[in-house]
Amino acid sequence: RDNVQVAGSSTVLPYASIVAEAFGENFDFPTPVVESGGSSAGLKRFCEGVGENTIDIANASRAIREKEVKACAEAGVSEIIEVRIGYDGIVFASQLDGPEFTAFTPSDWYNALGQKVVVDGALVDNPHAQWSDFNADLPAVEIASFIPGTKHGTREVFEEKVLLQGCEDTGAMEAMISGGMSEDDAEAACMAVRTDGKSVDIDGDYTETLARIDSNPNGVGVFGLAFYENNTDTLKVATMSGVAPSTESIASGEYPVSRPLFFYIKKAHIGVIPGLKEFAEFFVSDEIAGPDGPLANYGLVSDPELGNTQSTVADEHTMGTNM
Amino acid sequence: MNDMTLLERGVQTDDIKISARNVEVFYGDTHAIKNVNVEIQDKTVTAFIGPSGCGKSTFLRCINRMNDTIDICRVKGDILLDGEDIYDPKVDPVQLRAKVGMVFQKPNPFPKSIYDNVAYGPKIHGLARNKAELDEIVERALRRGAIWDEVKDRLHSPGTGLSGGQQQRLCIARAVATEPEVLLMDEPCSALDPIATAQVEELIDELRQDYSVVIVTHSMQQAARVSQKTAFFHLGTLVEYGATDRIFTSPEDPRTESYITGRIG
Amino acid sequence: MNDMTLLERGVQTDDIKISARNVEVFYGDTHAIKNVNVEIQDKTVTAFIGPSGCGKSTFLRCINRMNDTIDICRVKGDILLDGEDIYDPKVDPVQLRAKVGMVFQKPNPFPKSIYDNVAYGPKIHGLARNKAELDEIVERALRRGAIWDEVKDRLHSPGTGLSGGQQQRLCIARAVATEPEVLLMDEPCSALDPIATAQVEELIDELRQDYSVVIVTHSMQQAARVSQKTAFFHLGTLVEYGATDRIFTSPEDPRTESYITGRIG
Amino acid sequence: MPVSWIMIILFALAVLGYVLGRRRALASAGGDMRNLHSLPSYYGSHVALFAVAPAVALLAIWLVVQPMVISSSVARSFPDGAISEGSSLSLVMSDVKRVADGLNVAVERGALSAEEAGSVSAGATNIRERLGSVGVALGSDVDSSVLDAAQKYRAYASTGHLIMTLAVLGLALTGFIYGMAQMRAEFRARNIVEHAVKALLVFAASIAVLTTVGIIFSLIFNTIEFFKLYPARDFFFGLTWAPSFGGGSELGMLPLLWGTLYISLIALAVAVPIGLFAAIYLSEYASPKMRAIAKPLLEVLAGIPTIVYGLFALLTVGPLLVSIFGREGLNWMQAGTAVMTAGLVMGVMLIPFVSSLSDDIINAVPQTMRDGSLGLGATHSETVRQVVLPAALPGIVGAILLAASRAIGETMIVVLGAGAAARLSLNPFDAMTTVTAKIVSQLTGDADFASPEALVAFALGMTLFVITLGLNIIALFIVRKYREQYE
Amino acid sequence: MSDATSGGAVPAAGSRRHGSILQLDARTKKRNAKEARFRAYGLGAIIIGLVFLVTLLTAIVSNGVGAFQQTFIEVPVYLDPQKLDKTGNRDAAEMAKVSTFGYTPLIQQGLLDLVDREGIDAPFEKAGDMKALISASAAAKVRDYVLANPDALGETRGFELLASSRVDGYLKGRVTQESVERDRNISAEHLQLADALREIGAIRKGFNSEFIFGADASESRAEQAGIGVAILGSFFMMLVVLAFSLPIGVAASIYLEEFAPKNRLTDLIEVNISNLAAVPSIVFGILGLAVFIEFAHLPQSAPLVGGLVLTLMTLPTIIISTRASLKAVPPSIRDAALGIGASKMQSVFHHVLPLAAPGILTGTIIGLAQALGETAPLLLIGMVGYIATNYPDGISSGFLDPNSAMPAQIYEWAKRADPAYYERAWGGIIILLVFLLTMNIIAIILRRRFERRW
Ligand SMILES: Nc1ncnc2c1ncn2[C@@H]1O[C@H](COP(=O)(O)OP(=O)(O)OP(=O)(O)O)[C@@H](O)[C@H]1O
Ligand SMILES: Nc1ncnc2c1ncn2[C@@H]1O[C@H](COP(=O)(O)OP(=O)(O)OP(=O)(O)O)[C@@H](O)[C@H]1O
Ligand SMILES: [Mg+2]
Ligand SMILES: [Mg+2]
Ligand SMILES: O=P([O-])([O-])[O-]
Repeated sequence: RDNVQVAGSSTVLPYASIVAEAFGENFDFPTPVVESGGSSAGLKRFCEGVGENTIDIANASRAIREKEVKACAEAGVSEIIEVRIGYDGIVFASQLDGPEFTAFTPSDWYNALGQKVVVDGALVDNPHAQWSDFNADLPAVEIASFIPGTKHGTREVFEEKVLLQGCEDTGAMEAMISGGMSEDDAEAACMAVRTDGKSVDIDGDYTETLARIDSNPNGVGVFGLAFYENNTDTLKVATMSGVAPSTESIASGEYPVSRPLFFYIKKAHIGVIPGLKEFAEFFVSDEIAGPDGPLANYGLVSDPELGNTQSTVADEHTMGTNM
Repeated sequence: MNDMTLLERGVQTDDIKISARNVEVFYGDTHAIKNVNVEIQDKTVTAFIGPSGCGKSTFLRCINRMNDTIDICRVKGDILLDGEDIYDPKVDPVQLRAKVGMVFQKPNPFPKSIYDNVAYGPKIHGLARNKAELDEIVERALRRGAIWDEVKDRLHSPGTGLSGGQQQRLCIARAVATEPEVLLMDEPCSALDPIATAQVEELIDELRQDYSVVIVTHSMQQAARVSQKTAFFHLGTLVEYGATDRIFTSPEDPRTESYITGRIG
Repeated sequence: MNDMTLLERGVQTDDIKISARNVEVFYGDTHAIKNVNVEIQDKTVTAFIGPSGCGKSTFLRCINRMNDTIDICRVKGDILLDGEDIYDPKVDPVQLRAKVGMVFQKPNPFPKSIYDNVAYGPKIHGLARNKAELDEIVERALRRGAIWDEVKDRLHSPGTGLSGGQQQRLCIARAVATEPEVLLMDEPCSALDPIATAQVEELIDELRQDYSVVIVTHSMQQAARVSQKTAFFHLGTLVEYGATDRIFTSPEDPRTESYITGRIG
Repeated sequence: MPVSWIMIILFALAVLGYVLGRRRALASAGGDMRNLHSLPSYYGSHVALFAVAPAVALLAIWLVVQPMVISSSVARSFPDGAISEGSSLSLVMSDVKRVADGLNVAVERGALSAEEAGSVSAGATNIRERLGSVGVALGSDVDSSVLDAAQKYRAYASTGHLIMTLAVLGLALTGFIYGMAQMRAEFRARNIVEHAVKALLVFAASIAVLTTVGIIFSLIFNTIEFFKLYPARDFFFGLTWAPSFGGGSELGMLPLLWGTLYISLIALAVAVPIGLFAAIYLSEYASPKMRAIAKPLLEVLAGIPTIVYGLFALLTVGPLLVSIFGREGLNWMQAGTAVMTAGLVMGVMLIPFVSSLSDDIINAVPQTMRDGSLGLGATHSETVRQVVLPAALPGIVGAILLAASRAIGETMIVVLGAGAAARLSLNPFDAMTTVTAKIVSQLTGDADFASPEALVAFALGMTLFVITLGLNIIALFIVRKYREQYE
Repeated sequence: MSDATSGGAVPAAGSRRHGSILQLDARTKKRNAKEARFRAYGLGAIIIGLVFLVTLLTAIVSNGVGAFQQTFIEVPVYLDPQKLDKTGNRDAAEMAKVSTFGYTPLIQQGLLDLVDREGIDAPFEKAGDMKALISASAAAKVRDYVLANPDALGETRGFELLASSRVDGYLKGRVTQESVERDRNISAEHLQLADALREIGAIRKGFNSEFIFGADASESRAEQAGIGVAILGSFFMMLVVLAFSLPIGVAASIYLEEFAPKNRLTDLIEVNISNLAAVPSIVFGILGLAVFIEFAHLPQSAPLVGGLVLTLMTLPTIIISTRASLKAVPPSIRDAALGIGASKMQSVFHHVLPLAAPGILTGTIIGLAQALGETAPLLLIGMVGYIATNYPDGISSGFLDPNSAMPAQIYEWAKRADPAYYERAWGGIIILLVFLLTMNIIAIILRRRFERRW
């Protein structure tokens, strides 16, 4: 096999494909193959073992888990290089000429989607039908939100950074704990989404969310920053706690909702699969992954610590060993 | 043809059930029936005889418009049933066929039980008001088809599991169950033994009391036994038509004579 | 049965082609053939007669194991062809059927051209070395089937577009084209006019010179005309078997007599 | 000799066998094929068959068995202490194999000479690098025990290969001679050849069975793994489906199963009547021209990618239904995505499954059946309903089952049309989802691949497999019961 | 026996009407009405089906025709030797070190110069401002040209480059002056400039052959993406599917229907096959990954593997339809053949199979259509993603080199963020359908040759 084989996250795919294309144009190596199929499926194949019939790089929109590392090692994939390429911003957007959804806080989302919310000091099953029911600044329209389904890593981020935060902010968390729940239970309860149809899980991709919003003027959806930036002519984005999402505000940490993106290299394949290392280095080079590179241009929030990442790749520094 | 003059006289008598005028039938380019004129009387048995492939079945199938189902078949000329043109666009072939029943040359029982085979016609025509009546009709038809004794214990086993002759009689029973006014029978006894043949002939005779029966047969004897009128076909033309006795005793056309005496095929 | 004693004598003569011993046939639970013993001689025409549904076809189909194709059909007893048990597991039914040809009761031409219908057998048995030879075989078979004149101009039109009698003759032609040693014919003339019948009977007579022919017929006359031996079946049993002359002139069993004289069916 | 060469030799032998066998058989019959038991080509095929079939079988078995035998014997000779901490024999063995293969590849590509390859030692050259340069990846550095084992492996393998080549070619020749020896006129070549053909047919039929076995095997381990992590009771009888990343997911399959059933039912309620009526019209009423056009056109419906149907459901059908059954209308429907939306659209997709197959089957019912009925004065529709359809029933049921199967297996339309909500509800205007949709989403999701949330996909697949098996058994019995055979 | 006469006791049931055949009696009228209704249902069913088809096709075509047009921009580029060949010795290896990033500014400068030269009034000063107009693919095109023709260095050459997807969208009406107001990638001034360039003929719309013959592109270059390589991927996959599923499917059906003893085992196989039809296609992907890639070590992302997986998936469809049509062949045909000494095998292959051919072909059409449009199993064997980048250079590499397939490509495009890809996805569907229709037409012609009623 003479081409680099990459698989994994569909969130990372756009970036990886931009890099692969440029790599193919500028190097004599064949263009790497970048498959999609999800972080989990990619890592699973990554951990199948070493050898030509396994992939070289797994893209992931989350960090590899402990159990997965173990499974990998059991199959002989013991040396893994972890590369963080940047961050994926998560934004809340609605139809361009729909109601004025311009500013949200985590509390708003919790009030809109939480299973149990605090109303007049008491914890009750979520009674809110319209956004204005709990926040007079929000439009008086039916709540119709399209959030990532439980298969998406984005959902986890949404739950932790928005719902849980909102739960704490609105005092629901406190009410739960004082109502006799353990902290863990309360956290879990905070992240539970109402099931009466006001919130729709999207198991597909952002295109689907966009289509849903297209056909429902009151809909608010959760998107990746890159997706939004390519569709500014149909979507308008809302601020979160007063911060507008942009690569800058996310990189600086002001905008709260984002998640890191990674890829994992099978060290055993370096030097074996032609172009593997070159590809990895090219990926994290300033030209590509830097704040002015094509990735950032496309919507990737470039990693402020890109330098470290570059040296990790250059040194083939594997996980679990010290620098 | 000179033998036709004999018939022309009968045209206006009201006991004419079917009259065919200048009928021509084509299968694609094959000219299967050539200018046939014939008048079939009511309450009579008419026999069609003639060598194999001369067009007997074809003509028979014209009478109840079964030829409609053959794509390449075209029929010209008029066929009148009780003075009404059956090829008139206003005529519903379904209603026609209910009146003009048919037993086919190759027995074709439905892949259903014997009972259902016979009950099918009465059911679609609504001849029975209830199950008991239907049972009665089925039994009567099977008896008339001379097959009741053989199948009465297996009415609910498939009709396709019968012997050749049994299938043929089943098809006869099926046809009479709907009480048609005219019954067309294409070699109804070809697979039957003499006794069964006799029973079917008896049936034909009985039917003649009320209805008109047309029967295709290869057996001169049978034609002579059951029919009052006989039509002899040859190479698609109706060569001679007349009272059975006369045809068999003093045929006018030399071809008829050769056929009857066994010289042409 | 006492009439069997007559046959026992013949067992050791070497002109016995087929001998059946204690044959029993069941369709599911129906006992269709009951303990039949019969010896069919070579170079003879044997006629099976008997009322419809008595098991003639069933027994005929046993002789070339066509019954194998009916799931629910079971055959017991032995049938020997040239002294060899045809139900022996070592026997290849295909080879058997190549030797023992069959014409079915219901004509069943292949939905192919007339030519292909006839040429099929010779082709699979490798009887022709080239196209010309094959053409010759086909023509000869069609001539023997007394249908050549009617179809020679349409050899390449479908066999299913023929009239009933033509189909039957086509099937006869198809069967003789493979030159079987034994030919089983299930009512081969049922749809034929007298002349065609005569031609087929001539064929049968011709075939008898070399082969053994078994023919099922409902026509006593035909049996008398063509066969040397006659077997009379009734309700699944072989009632009487012997020289045709004798059977028709002085039947031993009262049932045979009643059948021949037209009293039982 | 490489395997491809052996195959070429075998092929050549087969051709030769065919020609010679045919000739010899003809000769034994005095040149007249009428004296032969079978057609000459059967004799030729017989010889070809005997020359090739046993040899190929041996080759195949050998190729599968040899590596197993060799690796177990190499593994047995592996020093006990040589396996390092955190590794296992199987891992080391896979390295051994890779090193051995790598050395072979290196020789092939000229990176090493044959002698060099035979004498490399662990210390002298960096094997990992050199093998890497020819594209062979190793999980870790090569130590001497691995290298020794690899050399042993190579030695065994090359000996084995030599023996195999001889054995296979020998067998082929034996078969050839044996086949030729039988070329007598009375030899039943056709029977043998037909047996071989029948064996091929059996083999083809068994591929379907093997597929099933394969599916079960590729699902079963992960399914077991899942049930170790998640109680089976909760899975089978749980009424809630709520996976979550942090653990504590509820993975009851009943809502999914219900969704599957509901959507399939609606889809069939659309596809079966439309498809069947279309089939009847096409085969019984339509002019040949219309049939020639309409049938293939309808078949196009089966070929439109399901994503198009999904978008159609989402963008067209959903909003349309909402405008009728939604708040402004009957107020039964909350949003465009619902069981009804997906079911309707899926039904459209399934129309050709029912229509085209049924049309062929109906068309195959002999005309005499129709004649029989029409001759009794039945109308065309009575004929169709009471005579033709019953006769065609087994085939039609097959077509419907196929459509049902397709409905159960469909994802895209469900995802886009029915929503992703797992819900137990009777209202067809509620969003629901199906087992298949969830298999796909859990399998391609972000959950840790060793977690119950990901493994549940396998358990779902397995369960669905068993359930449809049950349904098929029932269908088989029903068809048996109503089967009608014409003639 | 006197069967024939003994039935006389029964009253002639339902005394027959002796009315005219020209006048329908009430019952016949009712039955005819039923008949008419039945017939209307049939016609209605077909019309419903066709209406859906037309709706879908209209949607597909109206969404997708745009993909067959593409905007090009003609730019004179000064190939600056200082930048492109720093050493100045025209050494190919040295020149190759200049990456596409080095070429981009030259192209942009070229366009800016053109704007100035033509005296177009535009508020742009920096070369970088031109970026929004030109596709990112332009640099690679120029670079390839230079590497192939080092002599061109130092000269100004005109290149016909792809316009960016936004400009393309503008010319096609997808993007408007208003809608770009919020677009970070392009501004309204750019669009005005595009209009001006169009006036002078530097920008023009043309037939997009690249779309039909080209390879996939990354997310940021919708204008460059083509489906050509994926067409080949699908083509090779379909070859595999056809080569395996038809013979195996027919052979299996023949065995089960004609030869297998009717016992529990065959029942099991039969049930088993219809059950396979209900297995979700992604499970076949799991199977394919385990068997073909992990066990048999076939290459990943290869059409061969995809074809094998789809074969397994299509088999049940073909087997079920083949068996149904074998069953429908009347037994008398088999009898006729057996009766003249054909073996069972011969009767099946010579007579039964040709009569069953229409049904077999229908099954094949439907099975292949399904296989051609299937994505889910390809996801697991690595054929979905950014894959089809090069044409395979031979038959064997066609089967073995990584490739995608049309539906996978379409699915990928439909997911991508750039709205330009949405149009391509629909365009891809048009091509997929054309491919499908070609395949069908062949099968349909064959099917018609076999069709006959007996
Ligand atoms: N396939 C079958 N399944 C069940 N019963 C059958 C089947 N074929 C024939 N039978 C029964 O077996 C008996 C003998 O049938 P057979 O066909 O041998 O009669 P036959 O003597 O040929 O009559 P015919 O002169 O009417 O053709 C009949 O009672 C018939 O109903
Ligand atoms: N479907 C058809 N297609 C083409 N030609 C046909 C068709 N049916 C019959 N024929 C031809 O029409 C002529 C008359 O056939 P028909 O069936 O009417 O003969 P018949 O008198 O009934 O003969 P038989 O006594 O043999 O049944 C024959 O030459 C026959 O070959
Ligand atoms: Mg006739
Ligand atoms: Mg019989
Ligand atoms: O494909 P994802 O793993 O990024 O959801």
